[in-house]
Amino acid sequence: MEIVVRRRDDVTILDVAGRIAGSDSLDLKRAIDAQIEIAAGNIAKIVLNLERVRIVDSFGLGVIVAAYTSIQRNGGRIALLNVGGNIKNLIVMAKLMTIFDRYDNEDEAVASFQ
Amino acid sequence: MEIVVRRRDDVTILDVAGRIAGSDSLDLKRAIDAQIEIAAGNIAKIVLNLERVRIVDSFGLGVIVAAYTSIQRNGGRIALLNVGGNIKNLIVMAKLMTIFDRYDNEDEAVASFQ
Amino acid sequence: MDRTPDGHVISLDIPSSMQLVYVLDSVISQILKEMGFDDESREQVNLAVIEAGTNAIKHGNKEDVNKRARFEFILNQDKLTVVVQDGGAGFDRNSVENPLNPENLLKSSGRGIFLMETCMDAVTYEAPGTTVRMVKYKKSPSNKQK
Amino acid sequence: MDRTPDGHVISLDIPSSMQLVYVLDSVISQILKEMGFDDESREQVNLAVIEAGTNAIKHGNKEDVNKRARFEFILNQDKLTVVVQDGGAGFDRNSVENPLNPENLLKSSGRGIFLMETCMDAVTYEAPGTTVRMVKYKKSPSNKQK
Ligand SMILES: Nc1ncnc2c1ncn2[C@@H]1O[C@H](COP(=O)(O)OP(=O)(O)O)[C@@H](O)[C@H]1O
Ligand SMILES: Nc1ncnc2c1ncn2[C@@H]1O[C@H](COP(=O)(O)OP(=O)(O)O)[C@@H](O)[C@H]1O
Repeated sequence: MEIVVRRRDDVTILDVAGRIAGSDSLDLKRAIDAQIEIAAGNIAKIVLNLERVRIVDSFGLGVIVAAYTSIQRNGGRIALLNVGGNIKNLIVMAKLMTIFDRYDNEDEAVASFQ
Repeated sequence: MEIVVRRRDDVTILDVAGRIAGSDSLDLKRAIDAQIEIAAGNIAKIVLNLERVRIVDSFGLGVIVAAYTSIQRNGGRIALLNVGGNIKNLIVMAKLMTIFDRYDNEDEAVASFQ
Repeated sequence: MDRTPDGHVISLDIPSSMQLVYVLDSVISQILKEMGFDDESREQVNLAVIEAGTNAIKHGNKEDVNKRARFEFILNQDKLTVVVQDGGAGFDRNSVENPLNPENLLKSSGRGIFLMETCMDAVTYEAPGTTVRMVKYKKSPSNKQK
Repeated sequence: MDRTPDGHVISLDIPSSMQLVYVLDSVISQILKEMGFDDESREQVNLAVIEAGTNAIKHGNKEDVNKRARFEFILNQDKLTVVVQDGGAGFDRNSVENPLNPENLLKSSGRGIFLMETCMDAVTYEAPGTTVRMVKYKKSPSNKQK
Protein backbone atom coordinates (compact mmCIF):
# COMPACT_ATOMS: atom_id res chain seq x y z
CA MET A 1 0.00 0.00 0.00
CA GLU A 2 1.18 3.51 -0.84
CA ILE A 3 -0.16 6.52 1.01
CA VAL A 4 0.55 10.09 -0.03
CA VAL A 5 -0.44 12.76 2.50
CA ARG A 6 -1.43 16.17 1.11
CA ARG A 7 -2.93 19.31 2.67
CA ARG A 8 -5.54 21.60 1.17
CA ASP A 9 -6.36 24.48 3.56
CA ASP A 10 -6.85 22.72 6.89
CA VAL A 11 -7.99 19.48 5.30
CA THR A 12 -5.65 16.50 5.05
CA ILE A 13 -6.04 14.30 2.00
CA LEU A 14 -4.71 10.75 2.07
CA ASP A 15 -4.25 9.36 -1.44
CA VAL A 16 -4.16 5.61 -0.99
CA ALA A 17 -3.00 3.21 -3.72
CA GLY A 18 -2.95 -0.58 -3.75
CA ARG A 19 -4.72 -2.93 -1.38
CA ILE A 20 -6.39 -2.21 1.94
CA ALA A 21 -6.29 -5.86 2.90
CA GLY A 22 -4.73 -8.05 5.55
CA SER A 23 -1.84 -6.63 7.51
CA ASP A 24 -1.17 -4.03 4.79
CA SER A 25 -4.21 -2.21 6.15
CA LEU A 26 -2.24 -1.36 9.28
CA ASP A 27 -0.28 1.22 7.27
CA LEU A 28 -3.53 3.07 6.74
CA LYS A 29 -4.41 2.78 10.42
CA ARG A 30 -1.02 4.24 11.36
CA ALA A 31 -1.35 7.09 8.86
CA ILE A 32 -4.75 8.04 10.22
CA ASP A 33 -3.63 7.72 13.86
CA ALA A 34 -0.76 10.07 13.00
CA GLN A 35 -3.20 12.64 11.63
CA ILE A 36 -5.30 12.47 14.80
CA GLU A 37 -2.07 12.94 16.80
CA ILE A 38 -1.02 15.93 14.67
CA ALA A 39 -4.42 17.55 15.06
CA ALA A 40 -3.72 17.30 18.81
CA GLY A 41 -7.10 18.17 20.16
CA ASN A 42 -8.05 20.32 17.17
CA ILE A 43 -10.61 18.97 14.77
CA ALA A 44 -9.03 16.43 12.40
CA LYS A 45 -10.42 16.97 8.90
CA ILE A 46 -9.55 13.99 6.74
CA VAL A 47 -10.37 13.01 3.18
CA LEU A 48 -9.56 9.40 2.27
CA ASN A 49 -9.05 9.21 -1.48
CA LEU A 50 -9.65 5.60 -2.55
CA GLU A 51 -9.42 6.22 -6.30
CA ARG A 52 -6.36 4.01 -6.74
CA VAL A 53 -7.35 1.27 -4.27
CA ARG A 54 -8.07 -2.00 -6.02
CA ILE A 55 -8.79 -4.40 -3.21
CA VAL A 56 -10.39 -4.18 0.23
CA ASP A 57 -11.10 -7.17 2.45
CA SER A 58 -12.97 -7.51 5.75
CA PHE A 59 -9.88 -6.48 7.67
CA GLY A 60 -9.41 -3.38 5.52
CA LEU A 61 -13.09 -2.53 5.83
CA GLY A 62 -12.65 -2.83 9.60
CA VAL A 63 -9.69 -0.43 9.51
CA ILE A 64 -11.74 2.14 7.59
CA VAL A 65 -14.60 1.78 10.09
CA ALA A 66 -12.15 2.05 13.00
CA ALA A 67 -10.71 5.22 11.45
CA TYR A 68 -14.23 6.63 11.31
CA THR A 69 -14.95 5.88 14.95
CA SER A 70 -11.64 7.14 16.30
CA ILE A 71 -11.77 10.39 14.30
CA GLN A 72 -15.36 10.84 15.43
CA ARG A 73 -14.35 10.26 19.04
CA ASN A 74 -11.70 12.95 18.69
CA GLY A 75 -14.23 15.43 17.39
CA GLY A 76 -12.97 15.20 13.80
CA ARG A 77 -14.56 14.05 10.60
CA ILE A 78 -13.56 11.75 7.72
CA ALA A 79 -14.96 11.80 4.20
CA LEU A 80 -14.40 9.20 1.49
CA LEU A 81 -13.43 10.30 -2.02
CA ASN A 82 -13.72 8.30 -5.24
CA VAL A 83 -15.17 5.12 -3.85
CA GLY A 84 -15.75 2.88 -6.85
CA GLY A 85 -16.06 -0.64 -8.17
CA ASN A 86 -15.53 -3.48 -5.80
CA ILE A 87 -15.05 -1.22 -2.78
CA LYS A 88 -18.32 0.56 -3.35
CA ASN A 89 -20.02 -2.83 -3.57
CA LEU A 90 -18.46 -3.90 -0.27
CA ILE A 91 -19.52 -0.71 1.47
CA VAL A 92 -23.05 -1.11 0.14
CA MET A 93 -23.21 -4.80 1.07
CA ALA A 94 -21.89 -4.15 4.56
CA LYS A 95 -24.51 -1.37 4.98
CA LEU A 96 -21.85 1.25 5.65
CA MET A 97 -23.34 3.78 3.21
CA THR A 98 -25.10 5.54 6.04
CA ILE A 99 -22.08 6.17 8.23
CA PHE A 100 -19.71 7.55 5.57
CA ASP A 101 -19.94 10.79 3.63
CA ARG A 102 -18.79 10.05 0.11
CA TYR A 103 -17.76 12.39 -2.72
CA ASP A 104 -16.67 11.84 -6.30
CA ASN A 105 -15.02 15.24 -6.60
CA GLU A 106 -12.08 16.46 -4.52
CA ASP A 107 -13.20 20.10 -4.39
CA GLU A 108 -16.58 19.10 -3.04
CA ALA A 109 -15.00 16.79 -0.46
CA VAL A 110 -12.70 19.56 0.78
CA ALA A 111 -15.48 22.18 0.69
CA SER A 112 -17.70 19.95 2.82
CA PHE A 113 -15.44 20.69 5.81
CA GLN A 114 -15.94 24.48 5.63
CA MET B 1 2.52 -17.08 -28.05
CA GLU B 2 2.05 -14.60 -30.85
CA ILE B 3 3.67 -15.08 -34.25
CA VAL B 4 3.71 -12.44 -36.95
CA VAL B 5 4.85 -13.61 -40.38
CA ARG B 6 6.56 -11.00 -42.61
CA ARG B 7 8.41 -11.22 -45.94
CA ARG B 8 11.52 -9.31 -46.98
CA ASP B 9 12.55 -10.24 -50.53
CA ASP B 10 12.43 -14.03 -50.53
CA VAL B 11 13.14 -14.29 -46.81
CA THR B 12 10.35 -15.03 -44.32
CA ILE B 13 10.67 -13.42 -40.91
CA LEU B 14 8.74 -14.88 -37.96
CA ASP B 15 8.42 -12.36 -35.14
CA VAL B 16 7.64 -14.44 -32.07
CA ALA B 17 6.38 -12.94 -28.80
CA GLY B 18 5.67 -14.62 -25.47
CA ARG B 19 6.77 -18.06 -24.36
CA ILE B 20 8.17 -20.92 -26.39
CA ALA B 21 7.37 -23.40 -23.66
CA GLY B 22 5.19 -26.45 -23.14
CA SER B 23 2.40 -27.03 -25.63
CA ASP B 24 2.46 -23.34 -26.69
CA SER B 25 5.60 -24.23 -28.62
CA LEU B 26 3.52 -26.25 -31.05
CA ASP B 27 2.24 -22.98 -32.54
CA LEU B 28 5.79 -22.24 -33.58
CA LYS B 29 6.22 -25.74 -34.97
CA ARG B 30 3.05 -25.32 -37.05
CA ALA B 31 4.14 -21.89 -38.32
CA ILE B 32 7.50 -23.25 -39.46
CA ASP B 33 5.97 -26.36 -41.02
CA ALA B 34 3.64 -24.05 -42.96
CA GLN B 35 6.61 -22.12 -44.31
CA ILE B 36 8.32 -25.31 -45.45
CA GLU B 37 5.05 -26.30 -47.13
CA ILE B 38 4.75 -22.92 -48.85
CA ALA B 39 8.34 -23.10 -50.10
CA ALA B 40 7.20 -26.36 -51.77
CA GLY B 41 10.53 -27.72 -52.82
CA ASN B 42 12.13 -24.30 -53.18
CA ILE B 43 14.66 -23.24 -50.58
CA ALA B 44 12.91 -22.06 -47.37
CA LYS B 45 14.73 -19.01 -46.04
CA ILE B 46 13.58 -18.30 -42.52
CA VAL B 47 14.57 -15.78 -39.86
CA LEU B 48 13.24 -16.50 -36.38
CA ASN B 49 13.11 -13.20 -34.48
CA LEU B 50 13.18 -14.02 -30.75
CA GLU B 51 13.45 -10.41 -29.53
CA ARG B 52 10.11 -10.52 -27.71
CA VAL B 53 10.35 -14.07 -26.39
CA ARG B 54 10.67 -14.14 -22.61
CA ILE B 55 10.69 -17.83 -21.76
CA VAL B 56 11.93 -20.99 -23.42
CA ASP B 57 11.89 -24.42 -21.78
CA SER B 58 13.33 -27.77 -22.85
CA PHE B 59 10.28 -28.46 -24.98
CA GLY B 60 10.59 -25.09 -26.72
CA LEU B 61 14.29 -25.60 -27.25
CA GLY B 62 13.43 -28.96 -28.81
CA VAL B 63 10.93 -27.29 -31.16
CA ILE B 64 13.59 -24.80 -32.30
CA VAL B 65 16.08 -27.64 -32.88
CA ALA B 66 13.43 -29.64 -34.75
CA ALA B 67 12.72 -26.61 -36.93
CA TYR B 68 16.42 -26.44 -37.74
CA THR B 69 16.62 -30.09 -38.75
CA SER B 70 13.45 -30.14 -40.82
CA ILE B 71 14.35 -26.96 -42.72
CA GLN B 72 17.84 -28.35 -43.27
CA ARG B 73 16.35 -31.59 -44.56
CA ASN B 74 14.27 -29.61 -47.04
CA GLY B 75 17.30 -27.78 -48.33
CA GLY B 76 16.44 -24.51 -46.59
CA ARG B 77 18.11 -22.51 -43.88
CA ILE B 78 17.01 -20.89 -40.61
CA ALA B 79 18.75 -18.01 -38.83
CA LEU B 80 18.04 -16.74 -35.32
CA LEU B 81 17.63 -13.00 -34.73
CA ASN B 82 17.90 -11.12 -31.42
CA VAL B 83 18.63 -14.04 -29.13
CA GLY B 84 19.11 -12.51 -25.70
CA GLY B 85 18.96 -13.01 -21.97
CA ASN B 86 17.71 -16.28 -20.65
CA ILE B 87 17.32 -17.81 -24.10
CA LYS B 88 20.88 -17.07 -25.07
CA ASN B 89 21.98 -18.71 -21.81
CA LEU B 90 19.95 -21.80 -22.60
CA ILE B 91 21.34 -22.07 -26.11
CA VAL B 92 24.87 -21.69 -24.77
CA MET B 93 24.30 -24.20 -21.97
CA ALA B 94 22.76 -26.73 -24.33
CA LYS B 95 25.76 -26.27 -26.68
CA LEU B 96 23.53 -25.23 -29.57
CA MET B 97 25.67 -22.19 -30.48
CA THR B 98 27.43 -24.17 -33.18
CA ILE B 99 24.36 -25.29 -35.09
CA PHE B 100 22.53 -21.95 -35.28
CA ASP B 101 23.51 -18.81 -37.18
CA ARG B 102 22.64 -15.87 -34.98
CA TYR B 103 22.30 -12.17 -35.79
CA ASP B 104 21.51 -9.10 -33.74
CA ASN B 105 20.51 -7.01 -36.73
CA GLU B 106 17.63 -7.78 -39.09
CA ASP B 107 19.33 -6.43 -42.23
CA GLU B 108 22.32 -8.64 -41.64
CA ALA B 109 20.13 -11.66 -40.99
CA VAL B 110 18.22 -11.09 -44.24
CA ALA B 111 21.40 -10.32 -46.21
CA SER B 112 22.98 -13.58 -45.02
CA PHE B 113 20.59 -15.44 -47.34
CA GLN B 114 21.75 -13.68 -50.51
CA MET C 1 -14.20 -22.93 -21.18
CA ASP C 2 -13.15 -26.33 -22.35
CA ARG C 3 -9.62 -25.97 -20.96
CA THR C 4 -11.08 -26.77 -17.55
CA PRO C 5 -10.91 -30.49 -16.89
CA ASP C 6 -13.96 -31.76 -15.09
CA GLY C 7 -13.86 -32.69 -11.43
CA HIS C 8 -10.13 -32.23 -10.98
CA VAL C 9 -8.99 -31.57 -7.43
CA ILE C 10 -6.04 -29.33 -6.67
CA SER C 11 -4.84 -29.46 -3.06
CA LEU C 12 -2.75 -26.89 -1.25
CA ASP C 13 -1.47 -27.27 2.26
CA ILE C 14 0.35 -24.50 4.15
CA PRO C 15 1.60 -23.89 7.69
CA SER C 16 -0.67 -21.51 9.61
CA SER C 17 1.22 -18.28 9.08
CA MET C 18 -0.45 -15.21 7.61
CA GLN C 19 2.88 -14.56 5.86
CA LEU C 20 2.09 -17.47 3.56
CA VAL C 21 -1.34 -16.31 2.43
CA TYR C 22 0.27 -14.97 -0.76
CA VAL C 23 0.51 -18.58 -1.98
CA LEU C 24 -3.22 -19.07 -1.53
CA ASP C 25 -3.83 -15.78 -3.29
CA SER C 26 -1.74 -16.74 -6.30
CA VAL C 27 -3.29 -20.21 -6.61
CA ILE C 28 -6.90 -19.04 -6.46
CA SER C 29 -6.25 -16.08 -8.78
CA GLN C 30 -4.67 -18.31 -11.37
CA ILE C 31 -7.39 -20.97 -11.16
CA LEU C 32 -10.11 -18.33 -11.60
CA LYS C 33 -8.31 -16.89 -14.59
CA GLU C 34 -7.79 -20.23 -16.29
CA MET C 35 -11.38 -21.32 -15.61
CA GLY C 36 -12.57 -18.21 -17.42
CA PHE C 37 -14.61 -16.62 -14.63
CA ASP C 38 -15.59 -13.01 -15.35
CA ASP C 39 -13.77 -10.16 -13.56
CA GLU C 40 -16.46 -9.55 -10.98
CA SER C 41 -16.73 -13.21 -10.00
CA ARG C 42 -12.96 -13.41 -9.78
CA GLU C 43 -12.81 -10.53 -7.31
CA GLN C 44 -15.59 -12.10 -5.27
CA VAL C 45 -14.17 -15.63 -5.09
CA ASN C 46 -10.69 -14.28 -4.43
CA LEU C 47 -12.00 -12.27 -1.49
CA ALA C 48 -14.05 -15.17 -0.09
CA VAL C 49 -11.14 -17.61 -0.29
CA ILE C 50 -8.75 -15.21 1.43
CA GLU C 51 -11.34 -14.56 4.15
CA ALA C 52 -11.86 -18.30 4.69
CA GLY C 53 -8.10 -18.91 4.67
CA THR C 54 -7.55 -16.10 7.16
CA ASN C 55 -10.20 -17.55 9.47
CA ALA C 56 -8.63 -21.02 9.26
CA ILE C 57 -5.17 -19.64 10.06
CA LYS C 58 -6.15 -17.06 12.67
CA HIS C 59 -9.29 -18.34 14.40
CA GLY C 60 -8.95 -22.06 13.67
CA ASN C 61 -5.22 -22.72 14.02
CA LYS C 62 -4.43 -19.59 16.05
CA GLU C 63 -1.40 -18.94 13.84
CA ASP C 64 0.36 -22.03 15.16
CA VAL C 65 2.79 -22.80 12.31
CA ASN C 66 2.81 -26.44 13.30
CA LYS C 67 -0.86 -26.67 12.41
CA ARG C 68 -1.75 -26.76 8.74
CA ALA C 69 -4.43 -25.02 6.74
CA ARG C 70 -5.65 -27.20 3.91
CA PHE C 71 -7.35 -26.06 0.72
CA GLU C 72 -9.05 -28.12 -1.96
CA PHE C 73 -10.09 -26.59 -5.24
CA ILE C 74 -12.51 -28.77 -7.19
CA LEU C 75 -12.70 -27.65 -10.82
CA ASN C 76 -15.82 -28.37 -12.81
CA GLN C 77 -16.98 -27.03 -16.17
CA ASP C 78 -19.73 -24.98 -14.58
CA LYS C 79 -18.44 -24.25 -11.10
CA LEU C 80 -15.55 -24.03 -8.68
CA THR C 81 -15.79 -25.56 -5.21
CA VAL C 82 -13.31 -24.53 -2.52
CA VAL C 83 -12.98 -26.52 0.71
CA VAL C 84 -10.99 -24.94 3.53
CA GLN C 85 -10.02 -27.00 6.53
CA ASP C 86 -8.16 -26.15 9.73
CA GLY C 87 -6.99 -28.11 12.76
CA GLY C 88 -8.74 -26.00 15.36
CA ALA C 89 -11.67 -26.44 17.72
CA GLY C 90 -14.31 -25.38 15.22
CA PHE C 91 -17.15 -22.93 15.82
CA ASP C 92 -20.87 -22.58 15.44
CA ARG C 93 -21.86 -20.45 12.45
CA ASN C 94 -25.20 -19.64 14.06
CA SER C 95 -23.63 -18.01 17.07
CA VAL C 96 -21.71 -15.53 14.90
CA GLU C 97 -23.27 -12.07 15.10
CA ASN C 98 -24.76 -10.43 12.02
CA PRO C 99 -22.51 -7.50 11.07
CA LEU C 100 -25.48 -5.79 9.40
CA ASN C 101 -27.28 -5.33 12.72
CA PRO C 102 -27.18 -1.61 13.58
CA GLU C 103 -25.34 -2.27 16.85
CA ASN C 104 -22.57 -4.04 14.91
CA LEU C 105 -22.09 -1.56 12.07
CA LEU C 106 -19.31 0.33 13.81
CA LYS C 107 -17.37 -2.76 14.91
CA SER C 108 -13.97 -3.10 13.32
CA SER C 109 -14.27 -6.85 12.77
CA GLY C 110 -16.80 -9.60 12.21
CA ARG C 111 -17.41 -9.17 8.47
CA GLY C 112 -15.43 -12.14 7.10
CA ILE C 113 -18.12 -14.79 7.08
CA PHE C 114 -20.64 -12.25 5.87
CA LEU C 115 -18.41 -11.41 2.89
CA MET C 116 -17.82 -15.10 2.14
CA GLU C 117 -21.54 -15.78 2.10
CA THR C 118 -22.24 -12.68 0.02
CA CYS C 119 -19.56 -13.38 -2.56
CA MET C 120 -20.14 -17.11 -3.08
CA ASP C 121 -23.24 -18.91 -4.36
CA ALA C 122 -23.24 -21.44 -1.50
CA VAL C 123 -21.32 -21.68 1.76
CA THR C 124 -21.69 -24.62 4.13
CA TYR C 125 -19.92 -25.46 7.38
CA GLU C 126 -19.15 -29.02 8.27
CA ALA C 127 -19.37 -29.93 11.93
CA PRO C 128 -17.62 -29.01 14.12
CA GLY C 129 -16.88 -25.90 12.05
CA THR C 130 -13.31 -26.68 11.09
CA THR C 131 -14.29 -27.13 7.44
CA VAL C 132 -16.05 -24.66 5.18
CA ARG C 133 -17.18 -25.55 1.66
CA MET C 134 -17.91 -22.77 -0.82
CA VAL C 135 -19.27 -22.95 -4.36
CA LYS C 136 -19.26 -20.41 -7.18
CA TYR C 137 -21.03 -21.05 -10.47
CA LYS C 138 -19.88 -19.64 -13.75
CA LYS C 139 -22.28 -17.25 -15.39
CA SER C 140 -23.12 -18.36 -18.89
CA PRO C 141 -26.17 -18.57 -21.14
CA SER C 142 -26.46 -22.30 -20.47
CA ASN C 143 -26.00 -21.91 -16.75
CA LYS C 144 -28.63 -19.91 -14.91
CA GLN C 145 -27.88 -20.98 -11.36
CA LYS C 146 -26.93 -17.41 -10.52
CA MET D 1 14.63 -11.47 3.53
CA ASP D 2 13.14 -11.79 6.97
CA ARG D 3 9.61 -12.27 5.66
CA THR D 4 10.56 -15.86 4.88
CA PRO D 5 9.68 -18.11 7.80
CA ASP D 6 12.29 -20.79 8.34
CA GLY D 7 11.66 -24.39 7.41
CA HIS D 8 8.04 -23.94 6.40
CA VAL D 9 6.67 -26.53 4.03
CA ILE D 10 4.07 -25.67 1.40
CA SER D 11 2.50 -28.66 -0.33
CA LEU D 12 0.71 -28.71 -3.65
CA ASP D 13 -0.96 -31.73 -5.12
CA ILE D 14 -2.45 -31.81 -8.63
CA PRO D 15 -3.95 -34.41 -10.98
CA SER D 16 -1.51 -35.38 -13.73
CA SER D 17 -2.75 -33.13 -16.49
CA MET D 18 -0.44 -30.74 -18.32
CA GLN D 19 -3.41 -28.34 -18.38
CA LEU D 20 -2.90 -27.79 -14.64
CA VAL D 21 0.79 -26.87 -14.78
CA TYR D 22 -0.25 -23.20 -14.59
CA VAL D 23 -0.98 -23.74 -10.88
CA LEU D 24 2.55 -25.00 -10.30
CA ASP D 25 3.90 -22.06 -12.27
CA SER D 26 2.00 -19.51 -10.21
CA VAL D 27 2.96 -21.09 -6.87
CA ILE D 28 6.67 -21.31 -7.59
CA SER D 29 6.78 -17.83 -9.15
CA GLN D 30 5.12 -16.31 -6.11
CA ILE D 31 7.31 -18.17 -3.62
CA LEU D 32 10.46 -17.05 -5.44
CA LYS D 33 9.24 -13.47 -5.47
CA GLU D 34 8.36 -13.42 -1.78
CA MET D 35 11.62 -15.12 -0.79
CA GLY D 36 13.50 -12.32 -2.52
CA PHE D 37 15.48 -14.38 -5.04
CA ASP D 38 17.13 -12.28 -7.75
CA ASP D 39 15.63 -12.23 -11.26
CA GLU D 40 18.11 -14.66 -12.77
CA SER D 41 17.66 -17.24 -10.00
CA ARG D 42 13.91 -16.88 -10.32
CA GLU D 43 14.00 -17.70 -14.03
CA GLN D 44 16.25 -20.66 -13.34
CA VAL D 45 14.23 -22.19 -10.50
CA ASN D 46 10.99 -21.56 -12.35
CA LEU D 47 12.31 -23.43 -15.37
CA ALA D 48 13.68 -26.32 -13.27
CA VAL D 49 10.43 -26.77 -11.35
CA ILE D 50 8.32 -26.77 -14.52
CA GLU D 51 10.69 -29.29 -16.11
CA ALA D 52 10.50 -31.55 -13.05
CA GLY D 53 6.71 -31.17 -12.89
CA THR D 54 6.40 -31.96 -16.59
CA ASN D 55 8.51 -35.10 -16.15
CA ALA D 56 6.40 -36.22 -13.17
CA ILE D 57 3.18 -35.70 -15.12
CA LYS D 58 4.31 -36.99 -18.51
CA HIS D 59 6.97 -39.62 -17.89
CA GLY D 60 6.07 -40.61 -14.32
CA ASN D 61 2.28 -40.58 -14.31
CA LYS D 62 1.84 -40.77 -18.09
CA GLU D 63 -0.80 -38.04 -17.90
CA ASP D 64 -3.19 -40.30 -16.02
CA VAL D 65 -5.40 -37.74 -14.25
CA ASN D 66 -6.16 -40.26 -11.54
CA LYS D 67 -2.51 -40.22 -10.52
CA ARG D 68 -1.27 -37.20 -8.61
CA ALA D 69 1.86 -35.12 -8.91
CA ARG D 70 2.98 -33.85 -5.52
CA PHE D 71 5.16 -30.83 -4.85
CA GLU D 72 6.75 -29.74 -1.58
CA PHE D 73 8.37 -26.35 -1.25
CA ILE D 74 10.58 -26.06 1.83
CA LEU D 75 11.31 -22.42 2.59
CA ASN D 76 14.46 -21.52 4.50
CA GLN D 77 16.18 -18.20 5.05
CA ASP D 78 19.06 -19.11 2.77
CA LYS D 79 17.56 -21.60 0.33
CA LEU D 80 14.52 -23.12 -1.30
CA THR D 81 14.12 -26.89 -1.59
CA VAL D 82 11.60 -28.35 -4.02
CA VAL D 83 10.60 -32.00 -3.86
CA VAL D 84 8.62 -33.41 -6.79
CA GLN D 85 7.01 -36.80 -6.51
CA ASP D 86 5.02 -38.89 -8.95
CA GLY D 87 3.21 -42.22 -8.81
CA GLY D 88 5.03 -43.82 -11.72
CA ALA D 89 7.57 -46.59 -12.14
CA GLY D 90 10.60 -44.39 -11.62
CA PHE D 91 13.75 -44.30 -13.73
CA ASP D 92 17.49 -44.45 -13.47
CA ARG D 93 19.15 -41.04 -13.81
CA ASN D 94 22.39 -42.66 -14.95
CA SER D 95 20.80 -44.25 -17.97
CA VAL D 96 19.59 -40.91 -19.30
CA GLU D 97 21.68 -39.76 -22.25
CA ASN D 98 23.72 -36.59 -22.07
CA PRO D 99 22.13 -34.05 -24.42
CA LEU D 100 25.51 -32.32 -24.82
CA ASN D 101 27.00 -35.31 -26.61
CA PRO D 102 27.45 -34.36 -30.27
CA GLU D 103 25.20 -37.19 -31.46
CA ASN D 104 22.37 -35.84 -29.26
CA LEU D 105 22.63 -32.14 -30.13
CA LEU D 106 20.05 -32.35 -32.89
CA LYS D 107 17.51 -34.37 -30.90
CA SER D 108 14.29 -32.56 -30.21
CA SER D 109 13.99 -33.83 -26.64
CA GLY D 110 16.06 -35.03 -23.70
CA ARG D 111 17.12 -31.66 -22.24
CA GLY D 112 14.81 -31.47 -19.20
CA ILE D 113 17.00 -33.13 -16.60
CA PHE D 114 20.03 -31.34 -17.99
CA LEU D 115 18.30 -27.98 -17.53
CA MET D 116 17.15 -28.89 -13.99
CA GLU D 117 20.69 -29.81 -13.01
CA THR D 118 22.13 -26.70 -14.66
CA CYS D 119 19.65 -24.30 -13.10
CA MET D 120 19.63 -25.64 -9.53
CA ASP D 121 22.48 -25.88 -7.04
CA ALA D 122 21.74 -29.51 -6.19
CA VAL D 123 19.48 -32.16 -7.71
CA THR D 124 19.11 -35.63 -6.23
CA TYR D 125 16.90 -38.53 -7.22
CA GLU D 126 15.45 -40.82 -4.62
CA ALA D 127 15.14 -44.45 -5.56
CA PRO D 128 13.33 -45.65 -7.59
CA GLY D 129 13.36 -42.28 -9.36
CA THR D 130 9.84 -41.21 -8.61
CA THR D 131 11.08 -38.39 -6.39
CA VAL D 132 13.46 -35.58 -7.29
CA ARG D 133 14.78 -33.12 -4.71
CA MET D 134 16.22 -29.82 -5.90
CA VAL D 135 17.89 -27.04 -3.91
CA LYS D 136 18.61 -23.42 -4.79
CA TYR D 137 20.58 -21.14 -2.49
CA LYS D 138 20.03 -17.43 -2.28
CA LYS D 139 22.95 -15.31 -3.35
CA SER D 140 23.92 -12.88 -0.64
CA PRO D 141 27.11 -11.47 0.87
CA SER D 142 26.75 -13.82 3.83
CA ASN D 143 25.97 -16.80 1.66
CA LYS D 144 28.65 -17.93 -0.74
CA GLN D 145 27.34 -21.39 -1.54
CA LYS D 146 26.95 -20.36 -5.16
N1 LIG E 1 -12.20 -21.52 11.12
C1 LIG E 1 -12.69 -21.01 12.28
N2 LIG E 1 -12.41 -21.62 13.47
C2 LIG E 1 -12.87 -21.12 14.62
N3 LIG E 1 -13.64 -20.00 14.71
C3 LIG E 1 -13.95 -19.34 13.58
C4 LIG E 1 -13.50 -19.81 12.31
N4 LIG E 1 -13.98 -18.97 11.36
C5 LIG E 1 -14.68 -18.03 12.02
N5 LIG E 1 -14.69 -18.23 13.36
C6 LIG E 1 -15.37 -17.45 14.38
O1 LIG E 1 -16.34 -16.62 13.76
C7 LIG E 1 -16.12 -15.25 14.08
C8 LIG E 1 -16.52 -14.37 12.94
O2 LIG E 1 -15.63 -14.53 11.87
P1 LIG E 1 -15.58 -13.46 10.72
O3 LIG E 1 -16.95 -13.17 10.27
O4 LIG E 1 -14.63 -13.95 9.69
O5 LIG E 1 -15.03 -12.13 11.38
P2 LIG E 1 -13.61 -11.82 12.06
O6 LIG E 1 -12.64 -12.78 11.49
O7 LIG E 1 -13.35 -10.41 11.70
O8 LIG E 1 -13.83 -12.02 13.54
C9 LIG E 1 -14.66 -15.17 14.47
O9 LIG E 1 -14.39 -14.09 15.33
C10 LIG E 1 -14.43 -16.52 15.13
O10 LIG E 1 -14.83 -16.49 16.46
N1 LIG F 1 9.64 -38.70 -13.24
C1 LIG F 1 10.06 -39.55 -14.18
N2 LIG F 1 9.57 -40.82 -14.24
C2 LIG F 1 10.00 -41.69 -15.19
N3 LIG F 1 10.92 -41.39 -16.13
C3 LIG F 1 11.45 -40.15 -16.13
C4 LIG F 1 11.06 -39.18 -15.16
N4 LIG F 1 11.78 -38.04 -15.40
C5 LIG F 1 12.56 -38.32 -16.46
N5 LIG F 1 12.38 -39.58 -16.91
C6 LIG F 1 13.09 -40.25 -18.03
O1 LIG F 1 14.24 -39.50 -18.36
C7 LIG F 1 14.22 -39.12 -19.73
C8 LIG F 1 14.87 -37.76 -19.92
O2 LIG F 1 14.07 -36.75 -19.36
P1 LIG F 1 14.32 -35.24 -19.75
O3 LIG F 1 15.77 -34.95 -19.65
O4 LIG F 1 13.42 -34.41 -18.91
O5 LIG F 1 13.95 -35.13 -21.27
P2 LIG F 1 12.55 -35.35 -22.02
O6 LIG F 1 11.48 -35.11 -21.00
O7 LIG F 1 12.58 -34.33 -23.10
O8 LIG F 1 12.58 -36.76 -22.52
C9 LIG F 1 12.76 -39.15 -20.12
O9 LIG F 1 12.59 -39.37 -21.51
C10 LIG F 1 12.23 -40.31 -19.28
O10 LIG F 1 12.50 -41.53 -19.91
